[in-house]
Amino acid sequence: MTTTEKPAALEVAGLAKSFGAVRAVRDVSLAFPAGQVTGLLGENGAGKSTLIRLCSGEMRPDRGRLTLAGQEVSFGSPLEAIAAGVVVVHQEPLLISELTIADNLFLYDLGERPAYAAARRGENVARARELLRDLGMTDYLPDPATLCRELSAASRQMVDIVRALSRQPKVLFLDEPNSSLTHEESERLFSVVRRLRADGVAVVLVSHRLAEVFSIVDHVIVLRDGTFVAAGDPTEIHEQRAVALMAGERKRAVVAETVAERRDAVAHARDAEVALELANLSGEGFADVSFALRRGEILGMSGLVGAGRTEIAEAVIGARRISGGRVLVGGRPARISGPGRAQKLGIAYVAEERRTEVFHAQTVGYNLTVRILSTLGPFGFVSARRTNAAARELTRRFGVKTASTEAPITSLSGGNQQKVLLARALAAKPRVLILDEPTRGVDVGTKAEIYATLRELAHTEGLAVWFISSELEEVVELADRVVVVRQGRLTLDAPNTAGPQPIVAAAMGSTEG
Amino acid sequence: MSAPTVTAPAPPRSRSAKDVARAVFKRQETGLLGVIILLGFVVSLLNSNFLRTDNLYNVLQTVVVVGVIAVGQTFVLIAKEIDLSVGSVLALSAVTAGSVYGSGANPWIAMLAGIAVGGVCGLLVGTVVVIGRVSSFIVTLGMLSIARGLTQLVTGGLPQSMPSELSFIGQGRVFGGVPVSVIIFIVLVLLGQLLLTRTVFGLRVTAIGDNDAAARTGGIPVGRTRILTFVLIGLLAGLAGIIFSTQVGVAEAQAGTGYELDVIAAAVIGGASLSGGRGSIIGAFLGACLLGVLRNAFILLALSPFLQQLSIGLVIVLAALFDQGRQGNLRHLSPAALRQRFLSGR
Amino acid sequence: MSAPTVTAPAPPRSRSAKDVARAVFKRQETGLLGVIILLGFVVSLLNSNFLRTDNLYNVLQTVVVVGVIAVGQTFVLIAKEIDLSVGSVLALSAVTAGSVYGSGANPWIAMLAGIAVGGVCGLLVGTVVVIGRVSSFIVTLGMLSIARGLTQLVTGGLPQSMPSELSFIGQGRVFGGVPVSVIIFIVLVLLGQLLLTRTVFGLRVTAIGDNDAAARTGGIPVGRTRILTFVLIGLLAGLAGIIFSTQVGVAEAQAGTGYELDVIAAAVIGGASLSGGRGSIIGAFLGACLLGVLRNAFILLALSPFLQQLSIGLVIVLAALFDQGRQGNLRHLSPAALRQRFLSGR
Amino acid sequence: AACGGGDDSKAASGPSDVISGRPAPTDQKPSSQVKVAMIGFANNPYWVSVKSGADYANRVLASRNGKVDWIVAGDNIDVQTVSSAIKGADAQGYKGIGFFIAGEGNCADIKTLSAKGNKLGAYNTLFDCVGSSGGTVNYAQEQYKAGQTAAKEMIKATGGKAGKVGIIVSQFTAPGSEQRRKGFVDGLQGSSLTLVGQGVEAKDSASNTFTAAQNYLQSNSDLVGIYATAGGPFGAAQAVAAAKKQDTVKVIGFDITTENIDAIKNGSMYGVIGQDAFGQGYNVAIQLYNAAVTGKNPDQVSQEAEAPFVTKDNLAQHDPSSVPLGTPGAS
Ligand SMILES: Nc1ncnc2c1ncn2[C@@H]1O[C@H](COP(=O)(O)OP(=O)(O)OP(=O)(O)O)[C@@H](O)[C@H]1O
Ligand SMILES: Nc1ncnc2c1ncn2[C@@H]1O[C@H](COP(=O)(O)OP(=O)(O)OP(=O)(O)O)[C@@H](O)[C@H]1O
Ligand SMILES: [Mg+2]
Ligand SMILES: [Mg+2]
Repeated sequence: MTTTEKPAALEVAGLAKSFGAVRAVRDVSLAFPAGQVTGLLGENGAGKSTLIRLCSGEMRPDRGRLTLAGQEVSFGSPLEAIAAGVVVVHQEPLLISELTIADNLFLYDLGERPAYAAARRGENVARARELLRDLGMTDYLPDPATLCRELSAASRQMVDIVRALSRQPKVLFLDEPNSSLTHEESERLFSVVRRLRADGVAVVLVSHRLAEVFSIVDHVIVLRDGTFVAAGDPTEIHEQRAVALMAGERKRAVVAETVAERRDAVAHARDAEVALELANLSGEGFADVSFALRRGEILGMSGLVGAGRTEIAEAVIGARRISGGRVLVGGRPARISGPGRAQKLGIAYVAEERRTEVFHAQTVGYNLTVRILSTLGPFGFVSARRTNAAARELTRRFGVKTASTEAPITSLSGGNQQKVLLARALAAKPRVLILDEPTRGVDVGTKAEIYATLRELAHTEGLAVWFISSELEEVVELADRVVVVRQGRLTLDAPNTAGPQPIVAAAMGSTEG
Repeated sequence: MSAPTVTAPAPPRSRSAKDVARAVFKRQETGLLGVIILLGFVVSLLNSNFLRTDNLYNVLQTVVVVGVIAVGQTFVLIAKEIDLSVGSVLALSAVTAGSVYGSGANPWIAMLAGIAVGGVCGLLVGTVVVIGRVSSFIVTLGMLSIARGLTQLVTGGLPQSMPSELSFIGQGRVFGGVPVSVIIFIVLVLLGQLLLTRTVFGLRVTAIGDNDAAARTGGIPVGRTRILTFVLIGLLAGLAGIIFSTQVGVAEAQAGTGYELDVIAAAVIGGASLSGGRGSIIGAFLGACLLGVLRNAFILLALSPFLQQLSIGLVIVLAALFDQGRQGNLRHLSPAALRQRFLSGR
Repeated sequence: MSAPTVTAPAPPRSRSAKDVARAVFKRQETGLLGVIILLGFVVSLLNSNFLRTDNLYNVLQTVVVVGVIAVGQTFVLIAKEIDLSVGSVLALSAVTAGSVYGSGANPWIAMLAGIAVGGVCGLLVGTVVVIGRVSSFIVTLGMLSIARGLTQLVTGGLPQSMPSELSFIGQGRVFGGVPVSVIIFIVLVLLGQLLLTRTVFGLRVTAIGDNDAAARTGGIPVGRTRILTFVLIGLLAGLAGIIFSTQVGVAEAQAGTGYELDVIAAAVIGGASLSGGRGSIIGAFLGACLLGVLRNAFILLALSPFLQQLSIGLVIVLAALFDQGRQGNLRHLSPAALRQRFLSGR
Repeated sequence: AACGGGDDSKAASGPSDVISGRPAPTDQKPSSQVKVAMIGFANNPYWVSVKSGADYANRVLASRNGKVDWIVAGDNIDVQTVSSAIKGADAQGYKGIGFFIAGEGNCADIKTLSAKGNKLGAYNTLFDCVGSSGGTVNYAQEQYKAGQTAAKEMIKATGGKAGKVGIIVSQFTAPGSEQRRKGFVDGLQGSSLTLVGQGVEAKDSASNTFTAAQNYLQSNSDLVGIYATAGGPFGAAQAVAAAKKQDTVKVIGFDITTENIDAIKNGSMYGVIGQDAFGQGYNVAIQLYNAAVTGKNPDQVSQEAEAPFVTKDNLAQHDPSSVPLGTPGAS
């Protein structure tokens, strides 16, 4: 690996961690230099968060050593790590909703002080005000006496960040801290990060917003599939190179293969009939959204996290209230009262998080057939034979790697679980497929397989696919046409022939008007 | 169509006999059956009366009432809900049947009225749970009181005679000594298992209990299914009330007091999970039988009933621990894990 | 660039008197106090004895036993657990104290032994819940049986005399008529509220119930806190057992049967949430008082005891619905939401 | 084997002479051992007396090739629990089965088992259906009459003053307790005493009785009496003593137990009505043995137990600690 002139604040050697069959981190050795901002890059599921957990005492590595400022350490708990100066801001803010901001800022006190001690809540509020003043972040949070349950997502993230900063870290991990922050808030955060850097803190930043990352980092580390790929300074590993390193080679090949095909597809889809149309649709979190989805077309919806894409999709399938506008299915206005009705109209939906979509205690077969139960037998009965046959057919058709359809779903790798979700949605033979973040946590190879399946279905069977993705490359690679959502409004609707620039611009709003 | 560009995965194979054997072995039901047989064997060594057919029928007959409701409770638990009101609903149904009959109605009409009252109680509970978004623990805790209060209001505290035309339900025997109520019970268990595993309704119940959000986006009518589950247990509690009261010929206002805990114990021992999504009707049947055999053993061996209560409590906890172990949730207690824990100085 | 998701947060300001008033108004406790006062007013119109101080003391005295345990149950519910075993633990503690005294020990030692037994039960429950990862519902359901069985084994089913030296706890009155048990209760409520809101332990309990993962990564000793919560309720159940048995001078084996549901009702009416994180000791106190006033009203107005049971059930459900409404979880029942629902053809 | 805490030795020792004034064992010798099961519960002192009666019968019958076992049915005192204990006893080959009758429902068991040739005896409450279902003996206090006696004594104790009386019952759904209440209510007709409501439930718990009595005392300044129909009446006496109203409020309860005797002695309780709990064990067991040996039921299936009213004045004849075990009228 590349060496840097700065001394390493935290070094890891031979670190490994598996979750059952998933090898999340495999034999990783690297160093985070003090007084520098390190960008820890990698695709979804590359193992970044797991690496951070291993470094911060939240998880025990299966193998490997940690060296903090030259001394070998082993953290039994996050508290020990924090005491040693290793602090994390999590991807999901870990807050106690029923306590105040001040209580949450000094949450570690609860673990450190004896159970019978007085809680000093009033004092904490005063300390919190002072802390926010010192950090220049007073304007970004409500009064510290406010309960966290009343905070917005961004404020919650901010509380987690302030809490980490208050611990005077020597090594600070920021795991996608800006995913729900505005650009302005990110800037404010970065100014604090710069101050920490000046104080000699090793800051490790994980983020998928590469432009923001490259505006601040001094050092870049790339992970792929749980392994260390490269490290260097940003002049050496610039943005394009980082993207290439993160993606690996297999995926490149697939991309190259499809660019040519797309032109035909786009031309072909132009005169196909409209399968789904949104006309001035408005609701909580979005307004005045209009676009049409044609048969055989793959529509990619891009935008920053929190732009309101999920809300739009949920409104279309009837899981959310619509306050204005219409949805037309096959050219006819449709009243979609709920997902069940949407299914009857031929619209299938796969929600964004795998964790919330899988039936954990059930078998693969159950998960595959749960949406088509009523077709598997007469009079509300479900024939075991037909269920089995359907499940086998689906595993075969979608290439789900499983020992049997009776295996528990949890025994499958993440990518295969994702395939099960896709197969389940397609089992009902929908005309429109809506996918929210279809490849989150999916490895590169599986991703390519999923892309190929979707293309095949769209281009040969005329399925209309609308997918939502936060990964720019995925949109660029897979979509025939792109729409971009910003602040709940559509800012771009164009064929996907111009590469990523217009999409980024529309998502960020920099070329607006 | 053909599989698109994917690498051909190994085709899922049919399960070999060995797989099936292993799967059967790992089931909660098998373990439970083993425990019951072992217990029965030990008891029969100590008291040869245990294995007499009429004693075995007796054991079954004593668990019918709890067992029939446990069938319903299993559905409710799988749907990640709970019903504490079953004991009171049982009594309300029984006295309703008794007093409808007392007011001159046909015995069968009286019976149907009683069962229907159970269904209505379930419908009310389910509606408040779904529409009012109140936890079913609270709603059924309320219903526990409400139904008991109504029972007492209906009867003025006095026992109601049940129609003698219906006494065959609780007391009749057919085929040379098999109690009718036991036959009803076993038929219900088989129907219940079928309903759970082989019908759209049963599989939907599993879905909403396993993952409510996914069931919702999957187009399953979550609210309706949940309400139906409560109606089901209500109807079964009502039927249990009829069986209970025809066993002794009178419907008493205090019937079924405290049964909720027995019913839940039977379902949980049988493998139903309080965190939803998992459960088995056959398991609940065996759970009820285990409780029945335990009680019978204490009587046959003339052991103290105090020990009985104590050991039933222990069985409940041990069954749950066993289940956790079977699901692999107790790996942190393996010697290796403990060694690591203590070596790391915590 | 402007914020895509959040509107700029309001600048931090100190809370005005109006805010404070609104916050107080929105609290569960205020609503509950209002209900109690209203009910008391109505009852006192119908029977002037209601407002006599000794009747009010009397009402308080009748709720002491349930109320003391409800203090502990609130902690347990806030920690997202439940304890069904309290009624049996109460009895076990009482008879232990009685029989330790009967075997010749000093009355105070006997009392401490009784309370300690409650603590040990809580310790066992907590340990199995934390180490065995079994839901507390099941573990305490088991303990409900185990403790009752032990109680009967200890006593052989017979009442144990309590030391007369301790009878002031249950029967004594000080300061011109205030029952000692009521003073103990009120002191415990105040201490409990302090413990919950003003100590590290209390905040830890809130944290683990609200977000177990956040508490864990925040360095809070989650397992230990959970176990301590069960020890706390065990000790309180033990103390309640002492109060209960010194009221009449004997510890009975069947004491406290069915109290678990009353205790949970008091805590939940007082605002404790079964989904953890939220609850109030003052609320539980008021919840217990509401149940007490209701029962007292039924006696004073000589209403049917059947109606009493019915209305307590209704009060539980209504309190939960009211709480859901207050938390804004019933917006789907607003006229606008319903209109959309029905217009969209469902 | 005996149940309930392994006090076999105590049961085996003690007097074994036939008690005069109670049914005597038949002289006919059975060819094989005749086993009698006595089914009861164990939640209050009443059971101690019933069990000591059954144990006494066991000692008496030991020399006559008879055996009496005491079986505790469980902890829920309800028809179902009793019923399954009866069936269990039948499965174990008991010829005679005596049981606490929890309700009319138990007559269904009497019918089926009598038809098979078993001898069944019920105690604690009198039900017409015991005889009509083929039962052998039904020995109990005539509870409605006991309620009337209590009313008569209450009127006497309050000296004809006008005032209110509170009633504390076991459960409105318990038939015995309910008959005692009805008898009392009817017995007060025409007197100057009036009732406070219909009564409250105390579920046989002294603590609940205490609380209920306290409520009565608080809310009715003109209270002159409390009538407790079931377990733990001394709880009411304690509430009266705590309020220092022994002189104006008279407590009448049931059962000659240690706690109640103490309360009578210290003046907080006016009196109790006995129900010959010892005889409910002894008489029933002996008569079941007789019927099993001779095949003949007693002339009278329904037998009324002696129910003396015990106050401070006649305590000496009824205090079990001062008379020989089994003396009629001392339990
Ligand atoms: N607790 C867990 N149990 C099982 N698998 C896990 C667990 N945590 C992570 N994984 C798996 O480990 C792999 C690495 O996950 P990790 O969260 O570290 O990725 P990441 O790089 O942080 O991705 P993202 O950019 O999406 O946050 C993934 O395949 C994930 O599914
Ligand atoms: N239940 C909720 N409570 C509070 N905030 C929410 C909730 N659901 C969504 N949000 C917030 O609303 C905004 C829009 O969320 P949404 O999930 O629709 O974004 P999105 O564009 O789909 O982004 P992505 O799918 O990339 O997460 C975000 O700021 C999100 O944090
Ligand atoms: Mg991550
Ligand atoms: Mg989203």
